[in-house]
Amino acid sequence: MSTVVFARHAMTAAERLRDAGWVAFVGFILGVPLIGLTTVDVGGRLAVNTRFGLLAATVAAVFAGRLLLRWGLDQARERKQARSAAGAPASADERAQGAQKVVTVLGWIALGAAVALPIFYSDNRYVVDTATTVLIYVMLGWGLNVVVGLAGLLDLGYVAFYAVGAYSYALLSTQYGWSFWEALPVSGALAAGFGILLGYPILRLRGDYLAIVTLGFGEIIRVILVNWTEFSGGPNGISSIPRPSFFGLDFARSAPEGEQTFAGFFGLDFSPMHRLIFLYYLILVLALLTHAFVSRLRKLPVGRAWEALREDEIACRAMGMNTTNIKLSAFAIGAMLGGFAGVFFAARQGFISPESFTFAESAIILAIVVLGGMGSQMGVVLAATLLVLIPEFGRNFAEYRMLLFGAAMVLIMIWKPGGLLSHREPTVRLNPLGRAGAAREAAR
Amino acid sequence: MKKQTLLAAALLALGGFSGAALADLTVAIAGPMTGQYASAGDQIRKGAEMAIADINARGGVLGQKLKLEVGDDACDPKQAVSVANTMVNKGIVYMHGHWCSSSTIPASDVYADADILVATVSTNPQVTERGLPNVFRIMGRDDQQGLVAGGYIADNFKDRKVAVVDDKSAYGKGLADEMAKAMSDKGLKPSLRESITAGERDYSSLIAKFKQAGVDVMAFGGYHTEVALILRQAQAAGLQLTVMGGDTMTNAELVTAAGPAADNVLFTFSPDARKNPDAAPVVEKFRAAKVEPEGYVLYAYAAMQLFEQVATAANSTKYADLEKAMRGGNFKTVIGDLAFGPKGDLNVPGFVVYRWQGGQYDYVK
Amino acid sequence: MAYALQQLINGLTLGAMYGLIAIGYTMVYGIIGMINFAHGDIFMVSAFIAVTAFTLLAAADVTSIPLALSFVLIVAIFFTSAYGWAVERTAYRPLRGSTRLAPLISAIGMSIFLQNTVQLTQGARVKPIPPVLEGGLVLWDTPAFAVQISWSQMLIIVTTVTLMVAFTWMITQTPFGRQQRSCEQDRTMAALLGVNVDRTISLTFMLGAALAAVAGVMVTVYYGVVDFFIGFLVGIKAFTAAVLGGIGSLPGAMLGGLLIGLIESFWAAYLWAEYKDVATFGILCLVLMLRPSGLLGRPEVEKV
Amino acid sequence: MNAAALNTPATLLSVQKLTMRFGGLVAIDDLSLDVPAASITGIIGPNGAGKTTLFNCLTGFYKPTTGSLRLAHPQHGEMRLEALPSHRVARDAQVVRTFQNIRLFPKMTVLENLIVAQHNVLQRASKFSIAGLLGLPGYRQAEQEAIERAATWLKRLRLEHLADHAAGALPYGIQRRIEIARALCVDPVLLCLDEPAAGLNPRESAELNALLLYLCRELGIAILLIEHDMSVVMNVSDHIGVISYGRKIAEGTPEQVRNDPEVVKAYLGEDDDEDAQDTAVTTGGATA
Amino acid sequence: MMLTMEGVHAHYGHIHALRGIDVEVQVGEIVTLIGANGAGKSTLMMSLFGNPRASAGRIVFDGEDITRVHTHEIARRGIALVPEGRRIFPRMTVMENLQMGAAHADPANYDADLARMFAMFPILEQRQSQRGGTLSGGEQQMLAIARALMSRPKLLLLDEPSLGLAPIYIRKVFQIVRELNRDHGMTILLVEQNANQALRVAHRGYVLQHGEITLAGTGAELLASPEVRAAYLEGGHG
Repeated sequence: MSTVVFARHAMTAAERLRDAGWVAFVGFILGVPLIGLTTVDVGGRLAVNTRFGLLAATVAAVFAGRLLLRWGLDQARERKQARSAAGAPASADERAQGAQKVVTVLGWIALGAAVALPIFYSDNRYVVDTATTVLIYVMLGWGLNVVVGLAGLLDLGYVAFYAVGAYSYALLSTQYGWSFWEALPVSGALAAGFGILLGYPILRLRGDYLAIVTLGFGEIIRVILVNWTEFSGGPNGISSIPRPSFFGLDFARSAPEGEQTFAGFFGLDFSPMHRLIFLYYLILVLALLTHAFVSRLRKLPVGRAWEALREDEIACRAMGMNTTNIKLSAFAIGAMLGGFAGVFFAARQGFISPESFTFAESAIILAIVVLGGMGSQMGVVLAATLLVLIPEFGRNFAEYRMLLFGAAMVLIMIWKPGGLLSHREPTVRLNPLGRAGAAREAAR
Repeated sequence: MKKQTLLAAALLALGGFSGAALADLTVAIAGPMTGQYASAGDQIRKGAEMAIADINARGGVLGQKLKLEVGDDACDPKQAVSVANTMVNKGIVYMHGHWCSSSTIPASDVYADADILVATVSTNPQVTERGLPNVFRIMGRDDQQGLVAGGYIADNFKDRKVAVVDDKSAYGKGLADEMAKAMSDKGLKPSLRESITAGERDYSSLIAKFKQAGVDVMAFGGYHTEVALILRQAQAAGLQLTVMGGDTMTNAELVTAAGPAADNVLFTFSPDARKNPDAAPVVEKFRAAKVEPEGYVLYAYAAMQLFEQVATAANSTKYADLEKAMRGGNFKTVIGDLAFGPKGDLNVPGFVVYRWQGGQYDYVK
Repeated sequence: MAYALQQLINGLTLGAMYGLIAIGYTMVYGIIGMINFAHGDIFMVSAFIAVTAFTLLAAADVTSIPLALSFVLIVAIFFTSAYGWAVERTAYRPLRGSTRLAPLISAIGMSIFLQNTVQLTQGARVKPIPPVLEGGLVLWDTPAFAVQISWSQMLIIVTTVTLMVAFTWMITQTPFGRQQRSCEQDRTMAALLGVNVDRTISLTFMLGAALAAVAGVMVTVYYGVVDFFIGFLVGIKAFTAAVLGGIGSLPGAMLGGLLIGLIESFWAAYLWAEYKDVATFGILCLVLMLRPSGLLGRPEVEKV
Repeated sequence: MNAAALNTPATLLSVQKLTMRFGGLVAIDDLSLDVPAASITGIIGPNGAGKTTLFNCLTGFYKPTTGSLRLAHPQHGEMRLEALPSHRVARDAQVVRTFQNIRLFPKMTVLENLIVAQHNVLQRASKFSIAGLLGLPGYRQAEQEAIERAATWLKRLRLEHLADHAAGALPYGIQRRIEIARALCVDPVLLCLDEPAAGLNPRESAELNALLLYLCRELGIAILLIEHDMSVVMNVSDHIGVISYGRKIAEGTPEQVRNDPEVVKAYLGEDDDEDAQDTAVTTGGATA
Repeated sequence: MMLTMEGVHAHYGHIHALRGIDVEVQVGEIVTLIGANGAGKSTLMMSLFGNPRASAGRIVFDGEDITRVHTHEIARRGIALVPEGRRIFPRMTVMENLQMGAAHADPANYDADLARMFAMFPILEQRQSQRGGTLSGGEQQMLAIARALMSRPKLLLLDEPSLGLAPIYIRKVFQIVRELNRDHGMTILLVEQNANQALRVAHRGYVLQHGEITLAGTGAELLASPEVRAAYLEGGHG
């Protein structure tokens, strides 16, 4: 019995060239109408301009790029094979243990970095502000993770709840003078209410039918916000939304009569950074609370029920679970977290308009959940960081910014189809991790 | 372990943005360089780049060369705030932007915090109504514009039926509402009040509605793309439609897209900078560089001129001095003389009614 | 009455347009079971190709309309199919067999990518062409209102119906259609029966793109103006149409498209135009509540 | 459960004149059947005879066109199953089923599968998740009990060592056992098993027999069993109903059914030349 | 020699499912493969089609190495599979399912083959315009076999054909297997849980355990083997 181990044979030089040539040819075909030809306006009419030089350069770049890519991929595969040949592949348990450890370590590092960030960048608006944006998306991602990642209900209109939260706070504060802290729970509850409102009619729908209705719901909310001017300010949005205060202390240069400012109270020189850093820590605390809340829920009956629902709805019913309630609770809790994020968003921006709540926003949040690895809390953090930072890095590439963003989304998905962190940690174990291996051996 | 390095790299890179280059004097523009309204962003950039080149050729401002930063907000309020923060970090002293009112409003809060002077072309009243000391508008406001446009309609189309249409954008709806109000004040009630969705293609339904109601004048708040489509489709349906629009109609794409039907477009805009004799050399220069100085090109140019003159007048680039100089002065730019009122709006926002004619626009006689 | 008739014609044209794109959507959905969010952008690419082709023809002084139209159609179909093929090859094929959501996200990424590619290479400005098909028929001339149907409206309706019939025939009656359906129902089994699954999927994408190309040419002819942003909104509407009609069903996509066109048209004509999207989605919700798998979709018997 | 076993009425479930139509197709046609308490009732019949449809009607997944399904619940008295939605059939009437094509929660571990099955008990203990979120002792104790209960069943079915493995990755035969364990965690009065022996080899089938007998004889759980494997049905059933084309064609003890000519014709098949005696071995022969 | 597997290894995800399989099938033989759940029987069948692809070893079919050939190409060379769970295309009619089977056969044979199938399985003729998904399990099994035969395969693979079937259908299935081999000279590789009957129809058999062949022999030898009897033929005493 001979064991011949096949290594997928490395390509010969000729094969590589042929492969790259083929790809370059495809690039050429695709390039002709968009790169090789372009229409320009000459005095009110169009004329066709040719850019064959550019096309040739592009095709050459594609050719070279493909050669390089193939070579790189082959190298990577070889190294991987060498590694797996060297050591016996780890067992599922060991892998799970390893992955879990990495996630835990990663989590603590991320937390440390998050807490320390404003200390190191106390004079850098941009960093603190971008980090705040990341955290908003982390929160949104965690909220949507409940609906999509845990309960498996594809929601393309999540932005609606974000909008409900933001508008609730904006209206409550500008019209009725509510403070941030008063409005927060009410807005969250309102968003949850909308979640249930959306959840009811679509209980029977599955998969993509559910997706399109949620997408429609998001659009309906947006269209209403745009058109109902008396209520929402229409396309003008709502401006001059009050910022949250630090236990009643405003972050202003000077306080109105009889009140104190934050800087004044603590005897600091006024700096606009105080508010920014305060906002940052505020969202950090909100996010951590969300994290604690969602991770705890996941280990409770309701959380397990969500996951069971994702896995098999019919089996859930056969186990006596009321799937209606489970779905609605997922929608409500996801919506509530989205609503909280919305409140914070409105408080940070000081201005909201329907343009912030488009379908594109829903798509990004969904991308965060999926790229992160469905159901993975740390994955959401990672993906949110990436998806916020890539366009920001892209600012160095001016008009290529969004192009790179789109390409990155495709590439990450192809690289990690299951998401960045796809490991699922059980909510409960009978045999604690270290002993599992031994138990299995014993069973053999 | 790979993931940790990734995170570390991300944090480091974030830090990388913090280093502000202070060698030159940095000024900035911001607007939609990508996305649906990218063509406006393009105009702003071309105008500003030319202005910076000219100013630097003259020796810069107060002996310092100007350096231009370009921010892309894609007309998304959230990105606008992010751009604003980037700009603050880059140590800019002056901002021309943003373009969309919904971006300018939240971004100007950031600039106010960081003591940066802003000169914008956003026309929504809220831009200056919020009482921020650092925001100046070098263009008229929707309400002023609407007043002129609506007044013109009421005066000239008294016995015709008029529809007021907007595209649901902050700009478009604001303008359309003001036009409707001005018309009503002068005794001409709009026969129809409609909204369309920007980005759609089919307006045949709207046009049939016009025909049914006997409307042949449309007061429009929105962008030129939609007007071009509406005109084309109206013509195909045999409806001769006269359109009254706002400053966005200055875009020559209107003519390219609508063809001869564009001759039915009236719009309000500031007095044509290109007709300003002082601007003639600049206009020539743009045309020589194959850039038609339409729309916001000259505004961006003027915004940079404005900064040059303000800084010279203040003899300082400190915010407080700049703001003071801005409020006190009267500045000569390619778009005319600029002086600002207490809110930061132009004292003489003078809107004029234009008409497109054979691919050019000119004052209505 | 005349007004209603005119609105009916307008609605039908608009609906036919949605339907045409929705057919492509639904076909691609059928075979890989995923929403191809980039479909709208493929359509947009084809519209740009059409503009370039028309401009070239104008420069070459071609005046025969049938000749010009067929040339543009062929060019657009060729290049757009190539785009369809490339999109499938790069963004979807590597994700075959992974979770259902992964290709959805890469499709969204692809959509952003295509939009920005076109913006960068062709510019952000709108691209117009001079009217190609002018004039039409006056169907009913009342004193107040003349009901018209233009040649291009007729062209759109006729093309859509023809393509719908042709593609339905292809899918239900031909060996290729069978192979396609077999890939949709059980990819592994299809391969075990000798069907080249990859090739079938690629071909389906190309056919979907070809349909989008026809739609792109029609839009260019009818509206005369194209910009890089047109794919998004139309894509969403077409997707809605496909779901309303029952995803996977070609006649359903057509029906859904027509319904949405008519709803939009009549809602805007008699009620509040600004809320017509609310109406569209509201009716979609209503229909799905009553028929959870769309109007002509196969009812999903709960398999227990 | 033992208390329940003492004073159970003779008939636990009474199916009367049950008819189920799908459009024009009649899946079940005027079927009447009694399931005695604390016994094993087998249901056999050709493929497509309507056996699974009967289960679906019984467990609330289908609403029967006509007919009644009365359950004499030991605690709650008579319940009409045809009026209950599926989750209430399991939760309130405690009629629990397994599926022909295994329906586990594949990405969850075996233990989690068994704990999810105790959802209603735990959910009540968690007081709308609030007690759970706060980690109150009442909830913690309930959770501990749930884990112990799951562990007991796992031990009984010799699955303990697999408790923390994702259920979907385990071999078919083991998944079948997990599904039964999961159903048992719902605390059934009547357990409906849909082809539990499909895909099991003779040794595994024999283990299944032992388990079914234990559940019924020791714990007093009534079992309704759909099965094609004669070595299971004939060995454990107290009573067998034969269905063909939606109608009951025979009923009785295994012996009676096996020798019923109509059953032989429609289901068991005539012994033909080559494997006459072999079939006897595989079907009923192993009784000894 | 119809089929030779030499030292075939295959992985299914992270599971090392086949560990050096050596199997031979001669022309005109019925070979049976028995084994417990999860022993790798179905994986072995699918690995013949390159799904999963063998990570080591060689598969030779009809004199040609097919280890690296595409799945659909292998099917076209003359191996047909009746898969576990039957995998009828549920939304195609019976007729269309049969046409799918004949997709790559010579169209000239189509009518004759169809007639042959209808003669062998009269029920399919009655149900020809019904959708596959609406058939009963037994009927589906008949359809799956007919579909496989429509391509006129040189080698027929049957994966658990008796699974979930009523005894009457199980008889029918084994009867067909026997007939196909005896009357048409069809070479058949059969995987079965129902070891007793499977070994009885087989010329030769293999026992698969944990991805390895642990026993081989003629059907009668294996039936008589105490190991096989203990593990696969007799239930424990419960």
